Amino acid sequence: MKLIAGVDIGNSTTEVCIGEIGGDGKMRFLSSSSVMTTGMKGTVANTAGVIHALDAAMGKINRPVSEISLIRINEAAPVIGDTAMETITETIITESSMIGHNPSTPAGAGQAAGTIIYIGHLPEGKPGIPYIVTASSLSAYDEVADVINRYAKKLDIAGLILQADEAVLVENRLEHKIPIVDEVKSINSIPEWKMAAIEVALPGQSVRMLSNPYGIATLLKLDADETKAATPIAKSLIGKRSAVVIRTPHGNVKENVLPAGELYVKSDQVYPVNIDSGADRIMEVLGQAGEVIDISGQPDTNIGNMLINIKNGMGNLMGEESGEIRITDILAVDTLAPVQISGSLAGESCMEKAVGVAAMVKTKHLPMEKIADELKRRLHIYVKVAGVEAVMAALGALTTPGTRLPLAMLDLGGGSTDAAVIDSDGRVKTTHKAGAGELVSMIIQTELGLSSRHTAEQIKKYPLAKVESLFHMRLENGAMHFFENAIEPKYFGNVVLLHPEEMVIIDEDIPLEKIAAVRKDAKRKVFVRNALRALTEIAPGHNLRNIPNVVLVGGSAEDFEVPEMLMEELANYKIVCGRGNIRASEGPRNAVATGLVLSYTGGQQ
Amino acid sequence: MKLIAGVDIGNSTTEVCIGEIGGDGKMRFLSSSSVMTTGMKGTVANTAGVIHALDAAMGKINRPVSEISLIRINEAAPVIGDTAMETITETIITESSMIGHNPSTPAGAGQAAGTIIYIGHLPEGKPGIPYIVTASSLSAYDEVADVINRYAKKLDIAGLILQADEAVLVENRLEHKIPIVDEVKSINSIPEWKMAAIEVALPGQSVRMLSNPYGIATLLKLDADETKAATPIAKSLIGKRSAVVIRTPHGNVKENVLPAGELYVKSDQVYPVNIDSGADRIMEVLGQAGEVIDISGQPDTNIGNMLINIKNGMGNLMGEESGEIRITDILAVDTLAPVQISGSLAGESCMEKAVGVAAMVKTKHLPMEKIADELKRRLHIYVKVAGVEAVMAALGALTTPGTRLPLAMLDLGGGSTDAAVIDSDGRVKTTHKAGAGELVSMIIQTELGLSSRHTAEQIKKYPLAKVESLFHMRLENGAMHFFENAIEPKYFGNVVLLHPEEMVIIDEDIPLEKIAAVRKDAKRKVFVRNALRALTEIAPGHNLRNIPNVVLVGGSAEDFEVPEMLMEELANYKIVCGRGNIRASEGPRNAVATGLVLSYTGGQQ
Amino acid sequence: MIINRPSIRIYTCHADRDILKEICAGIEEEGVLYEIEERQETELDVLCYDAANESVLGTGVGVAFSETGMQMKGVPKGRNLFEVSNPTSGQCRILGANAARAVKRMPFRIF
Amino acid sequence: MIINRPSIRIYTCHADRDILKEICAGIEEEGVLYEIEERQETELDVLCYDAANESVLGTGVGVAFSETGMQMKGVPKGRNLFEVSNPTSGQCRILGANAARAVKRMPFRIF
Ligand SMILES: Nc1ncnc2c1ncn2[C@@H]1O[C@H](COP(=O)(O)OP(=O)(O)O)[C@@H](O)[C@H]1O
Ligand SMILES: Nc1ncnc2c1ncn2[C@@H]1O[C@H](COP(=O)(O)OP(=O)(O)O)[C@@H](O)[C@H]1O
Ligand SMILES: [Mg+2]
Ligand SMILES: [Mg+2]
Repeated sequence: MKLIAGVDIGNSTTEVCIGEIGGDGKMRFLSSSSVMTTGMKGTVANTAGVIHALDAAMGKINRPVSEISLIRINEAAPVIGDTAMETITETIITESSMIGHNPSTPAGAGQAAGTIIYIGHLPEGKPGIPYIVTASSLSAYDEVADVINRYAKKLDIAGLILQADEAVLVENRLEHKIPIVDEVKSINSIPEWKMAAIEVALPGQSVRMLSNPYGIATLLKLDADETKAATPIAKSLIGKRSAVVIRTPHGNVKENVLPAGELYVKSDQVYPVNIDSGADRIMEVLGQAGEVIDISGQPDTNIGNMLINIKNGMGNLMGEESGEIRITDILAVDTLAPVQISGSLAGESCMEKAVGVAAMVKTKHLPMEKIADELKRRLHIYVKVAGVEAVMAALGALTTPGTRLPLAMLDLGGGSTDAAVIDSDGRVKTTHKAGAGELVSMIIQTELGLSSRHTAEQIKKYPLAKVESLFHMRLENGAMHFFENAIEPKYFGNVVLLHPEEMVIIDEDIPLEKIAAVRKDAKRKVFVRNALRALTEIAPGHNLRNIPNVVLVGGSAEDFEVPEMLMEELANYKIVCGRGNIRASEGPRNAVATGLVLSYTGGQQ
Repeated sequence: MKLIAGVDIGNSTTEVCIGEIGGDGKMRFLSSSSVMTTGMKGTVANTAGVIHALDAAMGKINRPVSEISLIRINEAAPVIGDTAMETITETIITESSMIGHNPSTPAGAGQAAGTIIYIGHLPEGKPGIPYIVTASSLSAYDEVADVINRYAKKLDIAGLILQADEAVLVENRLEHKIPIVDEVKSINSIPEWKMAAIEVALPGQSVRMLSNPYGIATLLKLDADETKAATPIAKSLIGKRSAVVIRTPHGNVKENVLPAGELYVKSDQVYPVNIDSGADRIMEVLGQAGEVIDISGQPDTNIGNMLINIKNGMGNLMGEESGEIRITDILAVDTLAPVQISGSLAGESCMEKAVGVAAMVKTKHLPMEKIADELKRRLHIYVKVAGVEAVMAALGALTTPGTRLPLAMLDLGGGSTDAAVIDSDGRVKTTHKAGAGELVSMIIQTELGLSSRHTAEQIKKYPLAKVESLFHMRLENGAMHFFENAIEPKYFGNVVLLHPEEMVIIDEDIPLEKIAAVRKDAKRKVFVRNALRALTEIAPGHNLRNIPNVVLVGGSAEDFEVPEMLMEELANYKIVCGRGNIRASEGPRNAVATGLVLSYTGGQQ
Repeated sequence: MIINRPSIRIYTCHADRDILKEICAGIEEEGVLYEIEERQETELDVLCYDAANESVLGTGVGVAFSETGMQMKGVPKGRNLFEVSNPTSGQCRILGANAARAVKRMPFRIF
Repeated sequence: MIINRPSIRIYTCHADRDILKEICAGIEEEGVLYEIEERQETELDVLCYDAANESVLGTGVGVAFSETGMQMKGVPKGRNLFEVSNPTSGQCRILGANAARAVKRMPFRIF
């Protein structure tokens, strides 16, 4: 009767599996555990986490750690995933100024164009000229309405821009209805006597004229060149409830724009590809390049700076020169990032196409032997560096019911997506691809414009709901959930995440459907692409149809929707794919640790 | 002072524009109108519609039609768009039986596996064997609860399947909670004594075990082959609130499945492409083929039958032999279509990848002269077939403020997307691409599984809302709308379309967000792809960046979101793009009719 | 301290017992709570209207002898959303289910 | 025949006129209707509670002298959602806006 511990030290999680070898030589699994990894993976700082995990696993079966006869730890692959994201678009420069915003309560509906005049200057107004009047919050709503009513008898007042949130209050007191945009904080930067067009959409709709370059041209009588310059404005006003566009020719606004840059993939030769050409093209070039030696970027470009930052960062962490660090894989994904519009009056931004990149960094051999020595020293138990991580994961995956050889496992982690295939003769092929859970969180953060990565991480993990009253919320799938007592007012009307312990409010004002769509799309872009390229690389004959089973393991296989996305995609290749259920009980976790224990008996028999 | 009428006979709409030539030789526009086209485009049946439209336009300015001195009608291109859609996937055959459904009120939560036993046979049950009990609606809920409570003392009752909608009623009366699936109409087709697994998700969640092949394998103890056979079941259960999977090996179920088939694109040579390879690949091959002479499909396949149907249908309409009819363009789009699952107990279907195809049919020269003669005969006004449709449309488009030469116009119609570029010297290039508004409606209908095309057409045109109480509804963009009085109960809780005249209830139970997502996606797939390939074909040097302006005209340019989608896409090529505003007043309509009037003065000067 | 339990109110006046039982089953299956109260009032419209207005959930059911109705707060007295005399047991279930669906903001089932 | 106009109820007791005006402006800007009624009751909690329970929209405001509160139907008496004494005019606007936002099911603004 011998106790064997398998220990898997991952970037995020350290996992343990305890097995017992009976008199008959058969293995029985007794316990398992999972804790946060201490320190960077592959460094002696990991020992603390390992001991903690061993304690936890033995604690569950009420036996001391000292009863363990052998600890088997994983041989970590000397590759580390890192993630960074850069927009590829240039800052947008416009020849006009604009305000495009969603005040919750503008008033009136329709569009108007005219000369801007401050409310105090109305006495200087001339009949027959259409005016757009501006009023600061110093004027009370009833005064504003009074003045407009009075002057509307002599002058052609076409629209109104207010600083205060009082559009409805003013409109209710006007004799002739005009479109009114309110909550324009920077009202004082609106230039008097220039031409402006304003538009307020009907409730529930969005502007139609000002989100169309030719609509702006019609209202402001622009020529073709000016219309071209107004296109970024029109684009940024799509979906807005109300908008103002002011014609303010700037002359030659020039800005120093950093180009997106080229990527150089080095294998048998150097394959260049421009970031501008998009993620699909980048991944295509990468695929053509074959076995990659290193990937770098054009100096002084967005992508160049980004890859240098990754190499330097990794170099610092590993204590290696950044020259020694090589990037052997990247995953590029098309995404959207907010870009500032120069020419906007209230700091408006608009979403532009961008490319996000995760990189796989090749480092020197990781010193797992040092960790083994340190563990031995502290526990007085024999410790062996026993097997390559991905191979062990595949062995562990094979304990999932309904699987058989040949079998592929996909380890969906934080920084990388690893894959291994075991064929019927027990031969194993492995690969490591850049990009996994962290890139998903990064895309969610960027596309939703969230200030915190933590919120993005939570959005990734938990389903959404909208609190519709003090007594109920509507879950993401449409179901209603009732509260026993009235909920706190702070939740009322908000979108929340259903964290098992407490509901988390999403501070940003983004509709539930938008958040869900971005979340799903980010998962699909990262994991579906990576699953396909990892599996294609290791599949017999590089043909996916030669893989009958795929078992998903790792932290991101716990995701509530990723396994189903992969199952749907891989079903097209007649592959059986699903979240692993290691030893018919552990779910997708503990694959490597289980493999390490199993491979001991394998070695014995 | 001479009145000129421009008449545009389209597939759907007949439009008229009336212009007056003053003493100075300048053109002034007086009126316009738009009516439904009568009869098939290019046939003398069109005359009725033309006369109706002339009446309408002249009526607006209170002048008789007889005052018109000249009618100019369009030279219609001899191409007609037709749309058909075929799924490319095969029927799914499973080795197990399953029920996957969303009863609104199942009860309990969790999963269970056991042997199926009819409630009446519980006296025959043996201790120690887990059972899944079935009860028909003949047993009242209190009786069922009584019986289960009694037998649970001796037997291991793991789950319950009910025919009636009484899961909650039964569960509230059970001493030990078990998962209960209800509303299983075909309860009598559940085979007794077979193994079954059942799962009920927590409210707001969906099943996790039964939507995972390895989860089914774990519960039903399947081997690898059986697990493979269960994969389509797992896939069809994704997102379901509750599910039942029954292990009923069928032996060799065989069905006659029609293969998707190959497409043959004939230009300088014949380029074959398999439908299975998806829309992107098909469009790539089509792009490589260059000038297309004809497109056909492999006989006795889905695509072969579909193209023959299109040719026959067109032949009948045009009175030509189908042999003379050639297909000169197609648009393929990836979509999803419901596919029946053989082996399901309640007729469940699941969504499978499919390819939708629109085709452009080349016919003989259209007899527009005959229409002109007939008009002349009936109105005694001189009628001239005056100009190629797409060229006239481009001329008309040029009256949109903010445009200049070179200019491209995209006519987004029903069956086809037509494009024309006029360069600075007035030279014009045109093209006609298969696929437009009708294909969008067809995709919406298929992907949402709607019984009526009319509903799909309305979904395309009008924004959505959800009636949340008798007093308010929430609009698609999140805004609230209040009703003056309590609304009729039939609207309560339903998703509706905001048709300007009345709210239209969508009978199918589909969440608002799903409908909106399918709608937007369909529009993007058809119009963005077609805009890019049409413009690339006619752009100087086939380079999109050589086109500075694109003006959108035609019925589908009235769409409330298509113009903005195209603007966003084309902004990547620095193109100014927007809904046209013909003569600064007509919006995207009346381009061809306006061009016909304008080209008269052009010809004069 | 909750004063009003969030529940559907059912106001009855000499209600037929079977009818009442089936209506309650309809509500229960939908997972919503209800409270029954016998009233002095015999008029169905008043029973329904008062039940709706006195329910925290704004939804009420009235049963007078074998006449049944369902009403929601904000709708004028006499304009019950649904009304069935001598309902079958299936109709009772639907009436109950619809009262619950009013609370859950789900489309009503058809009788 | 509509008996209850769908509006927010404002129950007052010797309300400060400026405070009342600003609260009303807050509601009006959000596009919701209100009705003001002077009551014999002096206690703020009761004013708020009754206003909420008697409003078809389930939302009420109470103003007693220069004390203000907002309450919703279903919440126990004494547990007003918001309460401000001697509010500034900005606070009055927010209180009014929040009453309207309760009706529109929008997140509340912070005072
Ligand atoms: N419940 C969950 N849903 C989705 N993602 C999860 C969940 N739990 C962990 N993850 C993700 O898994 C990743 C870490 O995976 P893990 O296998 O622990 O990494 P490693 O193997 O590098 O230690 C992180 O990106 C984390 O966000
Ligand atoms: N308001 C609208 N929104 C979206 N599509 C529309 C709208 N009005 C018409 N359409 C679509 O326009 C198409 C017909 O366009 P039209 O230019 O009239 O065709 P044709 O030029 O062949 O006569 C149809 O598919 C119709 O559904
Ligand atoms: Mg406002
Ligand atoms: Mg039920």
